Amino acid sequence: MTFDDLRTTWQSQASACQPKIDLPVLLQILQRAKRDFAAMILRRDVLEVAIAFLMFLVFLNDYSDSREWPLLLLASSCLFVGGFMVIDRFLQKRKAPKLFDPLQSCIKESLTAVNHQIWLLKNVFWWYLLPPGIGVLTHYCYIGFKIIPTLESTGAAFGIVCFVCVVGITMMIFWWVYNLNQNAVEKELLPRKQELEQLLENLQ
Amino acid sequence: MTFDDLRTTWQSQASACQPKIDLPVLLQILQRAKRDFAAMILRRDVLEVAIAFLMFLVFLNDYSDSREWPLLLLASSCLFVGGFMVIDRFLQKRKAPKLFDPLQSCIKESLTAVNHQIWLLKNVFWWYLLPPGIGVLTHYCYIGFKIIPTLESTGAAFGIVCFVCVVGITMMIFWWVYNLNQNAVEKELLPRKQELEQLLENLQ
Amino acid sequence: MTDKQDNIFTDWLDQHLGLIMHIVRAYAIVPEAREDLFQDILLQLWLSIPNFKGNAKETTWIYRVALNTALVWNRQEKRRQKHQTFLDSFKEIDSQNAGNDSIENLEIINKLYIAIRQLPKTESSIILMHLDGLAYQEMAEVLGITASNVGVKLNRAKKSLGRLMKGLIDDL
Amino acid sequence: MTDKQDNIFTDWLDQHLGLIMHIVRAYAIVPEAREDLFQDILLQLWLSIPNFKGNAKETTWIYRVALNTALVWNRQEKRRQKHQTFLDSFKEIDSQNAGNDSIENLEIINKLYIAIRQLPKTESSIILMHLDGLAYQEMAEVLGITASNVGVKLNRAKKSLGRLMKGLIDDL
Repeated sequence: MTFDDLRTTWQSQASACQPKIDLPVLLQILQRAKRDFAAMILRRDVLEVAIAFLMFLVFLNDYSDSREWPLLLLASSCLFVGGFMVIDRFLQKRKAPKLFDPLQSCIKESLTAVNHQIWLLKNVFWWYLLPPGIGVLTHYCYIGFKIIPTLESTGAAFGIVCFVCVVGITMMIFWWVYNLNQNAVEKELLPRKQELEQLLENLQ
Repeated sequence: MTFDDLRTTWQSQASACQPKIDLPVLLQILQRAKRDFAAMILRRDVLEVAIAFLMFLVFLNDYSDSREWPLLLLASSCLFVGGFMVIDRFLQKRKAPKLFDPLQSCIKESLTAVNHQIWLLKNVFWWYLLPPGIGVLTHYCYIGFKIIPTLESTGAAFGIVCFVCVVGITMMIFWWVYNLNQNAVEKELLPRKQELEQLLENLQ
Repeated sequence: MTDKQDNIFTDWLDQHLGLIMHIVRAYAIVPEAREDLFQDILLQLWLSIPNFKGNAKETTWIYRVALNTALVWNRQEKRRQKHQTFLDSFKEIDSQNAGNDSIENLEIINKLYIAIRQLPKTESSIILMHLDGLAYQEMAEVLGITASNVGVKLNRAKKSLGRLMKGLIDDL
Repeated sequence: MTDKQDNIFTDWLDQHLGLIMHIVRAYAIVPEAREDLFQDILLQLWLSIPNFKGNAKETTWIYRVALNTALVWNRQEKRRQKHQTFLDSFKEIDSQNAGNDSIENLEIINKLYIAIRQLPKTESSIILMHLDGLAYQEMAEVLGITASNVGVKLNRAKKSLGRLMKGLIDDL
């Protein structure tokens, strides 16, 4: 058998080997998949940002009530995180991989997106955790230094224990978020990056 | 061939058909799995409760600064949610299914646990969303009624828009949490319940 | 727009379904993965239609979308993490033992497993214990039911098994 | 405690591994699921040892844990949701067409797919397009490389395919 015979067999098979498609059901499924996908993107893009801005407003309001400056620091750190996410997603959306591009371009676009994602998560400490972290810790210290000296001895000891607990729990939560992100890099993004690089190399 | 012949064949096969096990590696894997499992349980049980109590302390402190009574409402709703979770998990842990019990008992125990889980998630509105919801909305209204009347006309209009936005976003987040929980009931817990009921029925 | 989009899509499916099927079959092996990939390609193809201006040939366009979806597009589907393993892969166990035993017996055991898997799960567990030689009292302790109930259930399970293995076992 | 636990566990594995293997084979079909279930049962068995006081027979105890793990214990593993489908299951497609075409041809095509799946993914996509009759220029547009580069790559891919299908195709 020659390769051309093989090709003839292949093409004669092609027409026979087709599933029956229920077109109305298919179109309905596609519509729904598109809607679900859009809703998922909206939820992902809007929710986190909305929470950041909501917390900005809450802290700003608290500040306008109490005039304690650490609240202003907290509010602006929330604004920074929210703003950073909005700008980053806007810039990334413009560069999203287009599946109707030639393979080589699409692989390169995907690789750029994955590399950016890796950079973002690896540096999650600097842009996502540090700003509110500084704000929260300053706020705790401010309250601690204001309240504890006014208490009598046993009350002060209890105050210090409370302070240490609260700081500890906060650190734990931050550490957990940090680990979640680094795990995602290790287990999902880096393998994906290697896969794409392999594809690109084979194509060049 | 009689059934007894079949049984003889089966038992002669049994000794032959065993994989080689690397025991030191296996024991290491089991140790790690146990540790991972314990860490997962700890994270699940401790984190949410810790956040609830942390927020209780934060709101309580805010109240002691500003003496605005809605903050007290917020603080106590957080305390309620945290306390509810602690008590529920303590009670449930004592009734956890034991895999070394006879099948019938173990199925019944699992069914009880799943039913409780379903009850919990179906009523998530009442014990998890409503208390802080009332607190948050009261807080918003309190601030709104305090600030908006003091502003001149365009400022007041802007204030009202802000108020509506903030309330809307909050409602959206609550609605999303509610939906997540109802989805978990529909897609995971109810099928699991049916499966267990089927097993129990076949055994009785 | 949507109507036009649906029409183009229907045309493409009519004329070029073969191409898509080839790609699906080449890049996904088990039927479930094939359905997933197939649906994914169709979705991406349908979504791409508003960008299709006729400056590319239809086949080129379809091939691009389908190959990019199969090779590049990161589907949500979770990749199975490779984990450290403490035993020789299960795949090898079956063949490995072919030497120890007659091939005929292996086939009987295989058929037996296929039949067992078709029983309700509680019946299959009773059959397994019976094959392994457990007494009624022991089975009762495992299941948490009475020994006489075990007897009733075992008889029923044996009858079901006999129906499933007709011709192989005579006395059921 | 832990040392004693490990000793009991090792003993159990030595003596009763067969029981566990039967249950694994009866309740999990594909090798990956079997490994998961097997590891899960071993873990639960090991964890149960501190509760084992000798008031139950070993086999009864092991059977309980293994069956409960296989039947009752809710493993983390996600169940595939059944989704509405718009086509006849892929499983049926292959057999359904057996009538239309000679069985010999079907076998050749099957072998071809098996070979294609072993090629690097970019080579397999070139082979697919070539089999479907695309010209070099079209393939170049799909892949985003030059037509002459397509020629080089196609030749290489054909050679790899020839090696994988030795004896079936003469001219590669």
